[in-house]
Amino acid sequence: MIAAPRLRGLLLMAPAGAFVALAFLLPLAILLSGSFQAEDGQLGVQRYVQFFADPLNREVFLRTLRIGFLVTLASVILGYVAALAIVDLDPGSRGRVIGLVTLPIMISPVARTYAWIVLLGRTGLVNSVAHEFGFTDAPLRLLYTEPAVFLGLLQLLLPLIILPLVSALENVPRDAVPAARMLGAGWWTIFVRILLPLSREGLGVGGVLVFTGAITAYITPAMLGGAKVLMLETLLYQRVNVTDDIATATVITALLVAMSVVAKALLNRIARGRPLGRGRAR
Amino acid sequence: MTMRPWAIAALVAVLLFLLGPFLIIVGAGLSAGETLTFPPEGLSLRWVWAVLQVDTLRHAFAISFSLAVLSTLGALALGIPAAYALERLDPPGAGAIRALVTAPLVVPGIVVGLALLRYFVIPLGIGIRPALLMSHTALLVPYTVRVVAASLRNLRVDIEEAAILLGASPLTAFVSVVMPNIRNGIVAAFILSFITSFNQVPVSLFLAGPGVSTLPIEMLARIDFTYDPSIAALSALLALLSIAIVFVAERLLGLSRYV
Amino acid sequence: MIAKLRRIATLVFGVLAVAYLSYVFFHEPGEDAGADRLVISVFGVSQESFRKHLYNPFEAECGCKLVIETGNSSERLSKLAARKTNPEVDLAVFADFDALSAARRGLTDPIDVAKLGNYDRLYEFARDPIGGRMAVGYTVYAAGIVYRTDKVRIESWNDLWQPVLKDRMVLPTLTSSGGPMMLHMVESALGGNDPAFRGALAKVAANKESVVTFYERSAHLVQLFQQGEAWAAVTGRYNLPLLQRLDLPIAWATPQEGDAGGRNVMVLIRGSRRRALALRLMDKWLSTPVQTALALDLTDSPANREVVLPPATASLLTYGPAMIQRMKFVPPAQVLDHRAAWTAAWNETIAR
Amino acid sequence: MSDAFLELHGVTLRYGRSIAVDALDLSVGAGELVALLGPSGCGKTTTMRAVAGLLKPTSGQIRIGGQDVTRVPPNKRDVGLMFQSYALFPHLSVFENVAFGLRLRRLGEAEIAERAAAALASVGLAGTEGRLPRELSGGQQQRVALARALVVRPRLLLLDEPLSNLDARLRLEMRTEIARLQRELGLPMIYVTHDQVEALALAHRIIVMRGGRIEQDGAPAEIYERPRNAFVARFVGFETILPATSLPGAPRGATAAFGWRPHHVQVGAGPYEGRVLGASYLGEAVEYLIESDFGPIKAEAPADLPRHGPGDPVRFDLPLSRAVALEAEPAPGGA
Repeated sequence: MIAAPRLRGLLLMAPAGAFVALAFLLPLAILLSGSFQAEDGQLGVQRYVQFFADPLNREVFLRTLRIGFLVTLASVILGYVAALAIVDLDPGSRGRVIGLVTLPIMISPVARTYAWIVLLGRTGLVNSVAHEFGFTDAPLRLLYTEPAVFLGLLQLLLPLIILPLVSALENVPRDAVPAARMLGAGWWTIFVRILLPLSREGLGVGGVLVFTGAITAYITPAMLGGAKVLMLETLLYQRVNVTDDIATATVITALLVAMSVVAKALLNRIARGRPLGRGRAR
Repeated sequence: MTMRPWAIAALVAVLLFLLGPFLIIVGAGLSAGETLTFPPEGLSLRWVWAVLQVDTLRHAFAISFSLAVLSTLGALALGIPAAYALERLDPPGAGAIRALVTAPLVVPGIVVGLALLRYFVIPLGIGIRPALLMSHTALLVPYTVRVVAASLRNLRVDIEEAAILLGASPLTAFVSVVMPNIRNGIVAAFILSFITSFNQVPVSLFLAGPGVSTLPIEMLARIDFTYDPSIAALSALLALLSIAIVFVAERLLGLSRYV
Repeated sequence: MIAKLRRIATLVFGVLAVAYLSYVFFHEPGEDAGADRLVISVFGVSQESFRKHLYNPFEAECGCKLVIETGNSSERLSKLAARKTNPEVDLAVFADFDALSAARRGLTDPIDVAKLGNYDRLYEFARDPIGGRMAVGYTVYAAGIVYRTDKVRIESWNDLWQPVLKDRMVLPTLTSSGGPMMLHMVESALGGNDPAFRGALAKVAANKESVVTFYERSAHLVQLFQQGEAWAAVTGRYNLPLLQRLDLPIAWATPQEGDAGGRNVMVLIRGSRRRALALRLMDKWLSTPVQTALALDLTDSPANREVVLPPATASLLTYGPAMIQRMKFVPPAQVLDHRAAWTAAWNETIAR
Repeated sequence: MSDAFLELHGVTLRYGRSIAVDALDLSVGAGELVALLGPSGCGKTTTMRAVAGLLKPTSGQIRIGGQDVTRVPPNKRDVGLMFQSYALFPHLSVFENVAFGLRLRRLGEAEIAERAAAALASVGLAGTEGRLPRELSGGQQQRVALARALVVRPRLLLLDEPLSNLDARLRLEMRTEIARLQRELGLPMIYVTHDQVEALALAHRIIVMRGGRIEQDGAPAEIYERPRNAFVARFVGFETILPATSLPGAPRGATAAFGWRPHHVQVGAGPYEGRVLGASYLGEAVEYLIESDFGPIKAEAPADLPRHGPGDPVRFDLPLSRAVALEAEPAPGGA
């Protein structure tokens, strides 16, 4: 008898579930399962062995991990700096600043990345300014380098961690910081002992978004990295659409999905961390 | 407050980093010169005007815009009931379905496009337009489920029960009591989905075809063979459009609360 | 009452808006007029020029509607292969070796050249570029070196490796159509003629640190010059007009070893239901007036021998028997047969 | 029992393995106000929600007005419920909140206006029709909720801890109000609360629940004066409860324990000796916690008697004449 609403629930969920399963999960599963099937039809990890045997693939894989990690690290640091400053504002300007942080999310990534091409070119603004102030003798090559991809991704993804951090820090009890100050804690202690643990959930959520965003981004590495700074996504596109190599593509797919899932699990663990998350088991 | 001055400075720096490129795009798009540079060589609207004259871009805009609206509506139609079921009715297998409908968020767009093309669109002989619509819808369902579920979570359950005890059927209770109170969530889901679809590149990259191309893809293609400020002008226009949508929605929501 | 009316009005407006947007989205251009549609897949460059000199006149003549897909050659090939069973495209253009690949995969049909009135006006290289009458060339280009005359001098393919070009040189990536042509010329400049390009690949690998980037799309290059990233680059001559608009002292090198030759060709897609129309467009494209007009716009160098160009235009294009004689075409079969080996070597030693 | 308006027969609600309500039999007569009293988790709210139809019993039967409604969905039961949180519709004005149920009954606009206005007037809120719920005070919201529940003329009204979100003064006021309306309308009501004072003051009958079962069912005075067992006794203020076996000279038999209210315990003289653990001054009286051989004793003595401080030895008496005799408690049901 109790099952009646649950059954209704199942019915309401069925269309979305079925649609996503059919138009998303099933094709993906077929693609992924292909990565475990060698050319002769045998099951196994042969394709992975072949993939990692290629030094270019190894390098692209490591680069993707590296850039993903660095972008996440940088956005955590900048994210905390920005979020702490934002929650410190009065409510009115806080709303406006949050609006400004949200704004870039709304703007086409193509447009935003295009701006970096203008900025980072040898005659671009960065180089002109650097030269003007005498930091550099000759213009530096910034475009089509890893730092360019890093900058582009950081700018693209930073809002995704600022917003959850702000809402996490807003929920820190109002008296926690003054209370700690009264007990003689310095800013660093307050941050590490109070703010960090209390905002852990926001950190986890934002961290996942940034990391998966960084390793699965296509436009930014395509436009700012080019063929010399390939990441897994651009490599995959190249393999499929330029060399028509589905075998490699399936392996890259599996790697990307696995990396996303592992990152999510890891960061969720960080987020649940210690006492805080417990109460929210549901 | 010893921390204040440097905190503000840091915040300004972060905002500059986030928004600077946008300003540069606007600046470069308003350039009067022949080539893409910043600072611009004099200001004019000539490239804005020029880019509006390009047929392929206009057509791509129409496709992108209608695709975004239709797929968003589709995702809402699928996502709102699912979100409601997940939040309120504790259906069997809720965890699995929650994972299922949010899965598209974790999987890279390129992969989605490839998988859909190879193992869905081609085997089933689906045309380019329905394929684009279906893939965008599948991609947006998680956004709508997440956002709507979040706003349902913030809405008391008992007002629904109150409506039911006053004689409303579950459907009437949903339409007359739940919907009006999660309207902000639904509008947020709409805007988020619309913008996600409108800016979507990797999935569409595989699925677009002759006569059907989306605006960002056309832009990417055009960047490959133009170096004048027209794409910057277009980017600036699109950015302004996005801002306008958000702003208007905000305004309407804000106003309608008092009507 | 007013609230109810407003609700109804909103609903009606909403339904109409959705209906209109569905129409916009699902509507095929030209469908309602009952006109025939011809789907062609071409390069994205200079579409405005094609629209003016080819598409518009053709649509007026045939009373049909052209649907144009743009993209680069290899992407087009992958897409056509993916949609092999249910092709959307009737006529496509390719770099010659991609056309051969398409033919080998059974994506194309032979062309009945008897139906092409302009066929006899074509240069030899364009008549049967990949064999089996599977393609017809419509344009040609030299692949050579452009350089900043204020920064370097280039008289040989070997001049690419001079130290002054460190961090200033841009090369095509192997997967672009320019890649094999570049390797071909580097190989022959080194005095070798290994079809696997081992010498050339080693040479590029040894100098890879000097390379700004291996570009994939030709227009990318213009940006690189404009922003001062590039002082010299290997590219097709079709980029020369764009580059010369940059207000920079850029010149086309005349290396002693000559230039590589590249050609773009048209193919008929197998399974197309509009064969006659496709042949008509093909013939129109090859006609002297269209070829001349496209050449005068600096869009494509002519494959039609009867095109006559003023010297100012000719100097920017790949034009005339003398220039065409200088060029060395890489046999398309060689590209296909050795590409896997090139790619392996490239990935191992250069792309990293 | 035959004139019972609401009857529950063997109603059981299970969540997985735990039992929230265990084979409950209960009846409410026409015009009767019954309080379900118990600590949180005792099953009182679950019982009420089952009556409303918001929860379906795992087994058992619910009858309202002689009709079996066990399978009738909540929107067809014609049962009103006033929620602890009021559950007003935040997007609707006060008037529309009250008119909500009337509109669903497809009444004419004029009748809706008239009845809603009357309902609002009857709870003293005439003139607030155009306001939104959030613009009202807690007490006003409470009254709107009451008006909304009553305006559709339900056959039965359920009240879920209706006063728990109000301050002390408003609580008293609302209690009087609810009692008045109940009297005037003759409407059967079930009043769920954990506050014995509320239950005693309002109800015609109190049902004390624990662990999904009924501990005692009786008139307020009966519950207050003659609790059946230690659980009920503690609930109504017998704070010292000692097993019969530990008291010298106590009668045996059915009595398992004796209970005293604090002021029934004599402090300062008597046969027993203990030590004061704590003393709190309450104004007119002083409350002592005394450590003794029987266990802890709660006592209250008038403030004008000599006081004892913590640590002092003290004599006391537990007069059997004032004690209430308690039956053995059943083993806690369910979990």
